[in-house]
Amino acid sequence: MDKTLPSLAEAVAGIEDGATVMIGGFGGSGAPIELIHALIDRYLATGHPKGLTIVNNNAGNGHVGIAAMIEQGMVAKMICSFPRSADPRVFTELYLSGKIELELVPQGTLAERIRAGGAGIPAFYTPTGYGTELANGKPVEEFDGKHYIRERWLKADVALIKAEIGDTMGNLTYRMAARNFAPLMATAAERTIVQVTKLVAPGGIDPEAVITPGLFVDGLVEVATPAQEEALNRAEAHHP
Amino acid sequence: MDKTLPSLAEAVAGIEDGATVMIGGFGGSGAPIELIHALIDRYLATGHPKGLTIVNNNAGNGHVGIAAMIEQGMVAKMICSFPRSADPRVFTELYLSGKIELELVPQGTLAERIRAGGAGIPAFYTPTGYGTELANGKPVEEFDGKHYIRERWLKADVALIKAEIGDTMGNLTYRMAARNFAPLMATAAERTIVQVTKLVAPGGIDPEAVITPGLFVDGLVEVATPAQEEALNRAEAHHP
Amino acid sequence: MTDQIEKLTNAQIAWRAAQDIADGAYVNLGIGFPEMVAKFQPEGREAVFHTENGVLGFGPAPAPGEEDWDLINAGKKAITLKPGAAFFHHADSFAMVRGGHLDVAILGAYEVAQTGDLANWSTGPKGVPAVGGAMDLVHGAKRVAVITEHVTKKGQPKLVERCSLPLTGVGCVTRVYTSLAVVDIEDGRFVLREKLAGLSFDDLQAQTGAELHRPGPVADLIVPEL
Amino acid sequence: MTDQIEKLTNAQIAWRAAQDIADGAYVNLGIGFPEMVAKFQPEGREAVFHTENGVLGFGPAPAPGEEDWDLINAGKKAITLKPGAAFFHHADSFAMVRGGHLDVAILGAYEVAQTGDLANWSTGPKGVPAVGGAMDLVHGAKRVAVITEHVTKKGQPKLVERCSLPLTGVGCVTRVYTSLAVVDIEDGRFVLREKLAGLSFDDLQAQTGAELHRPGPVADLIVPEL
Repeated sequence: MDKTLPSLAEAVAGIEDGATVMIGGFGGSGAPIELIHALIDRYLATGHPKGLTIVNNNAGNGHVGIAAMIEQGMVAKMICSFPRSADPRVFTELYLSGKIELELVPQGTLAERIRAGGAGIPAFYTPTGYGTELANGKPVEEFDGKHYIRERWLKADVALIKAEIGDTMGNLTYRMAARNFAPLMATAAERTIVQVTKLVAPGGIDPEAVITPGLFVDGLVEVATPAQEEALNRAEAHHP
Repeated sequence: MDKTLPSLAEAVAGIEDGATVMIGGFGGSGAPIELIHALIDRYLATGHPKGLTIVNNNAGNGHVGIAAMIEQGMVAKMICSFPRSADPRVFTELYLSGKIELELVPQGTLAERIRAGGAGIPAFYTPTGYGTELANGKPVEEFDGKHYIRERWLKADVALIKAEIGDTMGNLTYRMAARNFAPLMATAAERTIVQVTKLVAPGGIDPEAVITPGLFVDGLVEVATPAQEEALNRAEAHHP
Repeated sequence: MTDQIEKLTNAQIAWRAAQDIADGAYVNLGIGFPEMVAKFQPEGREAVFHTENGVLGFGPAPAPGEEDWDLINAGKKAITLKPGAAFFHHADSFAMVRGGHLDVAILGAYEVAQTGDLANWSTGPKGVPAVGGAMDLVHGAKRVAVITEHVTKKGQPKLVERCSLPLTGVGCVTRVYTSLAVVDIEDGRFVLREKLAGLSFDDLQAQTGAELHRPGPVADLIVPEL
Repeated sequence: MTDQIEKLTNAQIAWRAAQDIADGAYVNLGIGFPEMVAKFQPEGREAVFHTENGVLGFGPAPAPGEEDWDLINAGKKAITLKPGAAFFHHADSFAMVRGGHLDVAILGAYEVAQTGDLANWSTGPKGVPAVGGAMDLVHGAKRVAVITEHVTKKGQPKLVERCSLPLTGVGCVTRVYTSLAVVDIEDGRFVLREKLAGLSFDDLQAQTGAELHRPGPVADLIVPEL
């Protein structure tokens, strides 16, 4: 079993118009910049995929990564907890002019909805958001004298994530706080595509150290020296 | 911050009559034999704690560990998925004579209920058990055309678990399949007590390798050469 | 009738089930008889086996005396690891199951109904009930298959219109490998795909507790020499 | 009135809040102003800081130029690790929060109501709404405290009978550290614990949007030299 893909272009080839795409990362940590930019390049060359729903904690920063996707017009909707950043102009302008949709989800609920999607749990109750406007329309239930709202799972067609070490079977480790949403998104997408900084043979990762077991991964591509979104933004980079 | 405890006896000192106690392990792997036997010794010396509810995947094997707790009469109720083993006589006899209560929970639901208890999720929906007698009395809901039942979280007063390496702040690693329920139980108990095979100073565990972060752990005691329940049973051991 | 023809042995049933497992498939084999399926992976194919207690990518039992009792499967038998294995806790393990991330689960059965209902965990109110992971696994794989004798030791059909024993799951089984036949479950009916060459359809139907349908050709069940 | 007496600086408010954090406590500090509390841990006490994006046990910012942007806090600022730190994913991180495993969460506020309701995420329908982890954190700690100016820049009370801004959570705050006072929330009312020595109760009450109760003694708020 070898899940490696020959190129970034092949890695993002199957993503269709209108797809829901989960993208790992919290701010710049864990953002799979090379996969995102390959997808933008494909869109610029072919006009597809467009009308995407993107799931990420944020809504892009500067003019690279998710911000660049939004800037190029590929994104119809963001599902996120915090659409602000050091430079959120790209999203902000489209949002205020009504050209992009926003589903705002509390961060812990976002994480738990994605986990639920991967774990076969269609709905769960949480205290988060009870009594707030983000609970509007959600069923409320009382357990042991306390109120909770019901939240639904969140799934995606594709997840694009960045990992540190991957073996060819798809087992993954992450690097520090770059882990964040990636292990969850890997479980909740129909197809999970990973850029790994180091690709190794099976057996190259201690079974105790595996964070994402290979069964959640569909394809890997090695990007040996990945860009860091935060560094790109500090250098005021643009893509393309 | 140093969470180490001076002895096994101190580790189990605070467990009260009628407490719900989660005990790690799946069969013999991960069973915290020394903690359990310390608790039995306390009971034999003082008559307490008694009337316990024990949460474990199984209901004991042979005459050591949980089976020995049951045999000594400390246990009022078992919450488990599979109360059978190579030698389940101790539980079986009490159960068939109505002297011990059993709450039978599907294994995945047991794990998820414990996780929910630790994660502040009071209830969740699962397909597991729908249409079976184990769903009796549980609310049923349809999501996207499929039926699910609602399950409640499960919490405990105390968790007794076994880990491989622990630092004095309570960060833990496990050994192979001995991990099983322990990381979940550590999150769902008011007080989590751990026997570790190797105790190290903070910094002695790679932050990437920590499975149970120390915030879930209340006390640790080093048992450098722990007994393996399976090996004890193969040697037909009894406790006491 | 069956007495005159040689039904498949358990090993042969397991062999037949193994032929339908693709290279690289993620597979859970129920404890007991289904574990045997792992022995018969076709040449050139390698499945990745999952066990509920938190191991993916395990291999056969170690040599006697080499057991490490922290490395066991859901049946509490000692196992070994293959390269690319991973450990995880029970909630993550059942997230794999319940989340539909396994390609195939192969389970034993007391009864399978033409609706896909399965009864394999309880023979009724006597004794100590034990369910383990069975109720999760039936909702846990893209394909849930059963391997079983075609009839009970007393000759009663195990493929039935409606299960009489407590259910493990509703409408979950899609294929049954028996000692006499391979039967799919489609739209609430049993569809016969393969049967032993020496067994007539009528004889097979007589040993089956619900109607067997034949919308397409029925192949001969291969009887491997093992 | 306040203009005549010197109110606490942000640093002094943060210092006061830090005095109530026990040695070994697990603490989440909201992004922005609350992060400052970490600087004022009393001698001999060490809290363990949690950040939503999956780090427990982090330390202060690295020296400029030493940042690793894979090692950041929820405010996307570079951090360092202390011995005994741990990484985990976002669901595990919020299991710690929602599961009540943190001892203290300290958050900022636009408004706090005498019922413990908090408004700190939205100033209304204008602009781009952003909530982050605030709604989780208010349900996430054994003790949820707020640090804030006592009044807005325009002089409006921030401690009110009822929040006028969109809520972050209902009945969640138990203590408020302001630039003028320390106020507990008990049984749906504000209970004054400490106030600046030079400030009369009536002056404080005049700057507070709901009744301040005094069931016990009111101590002088310490004004530390920082």
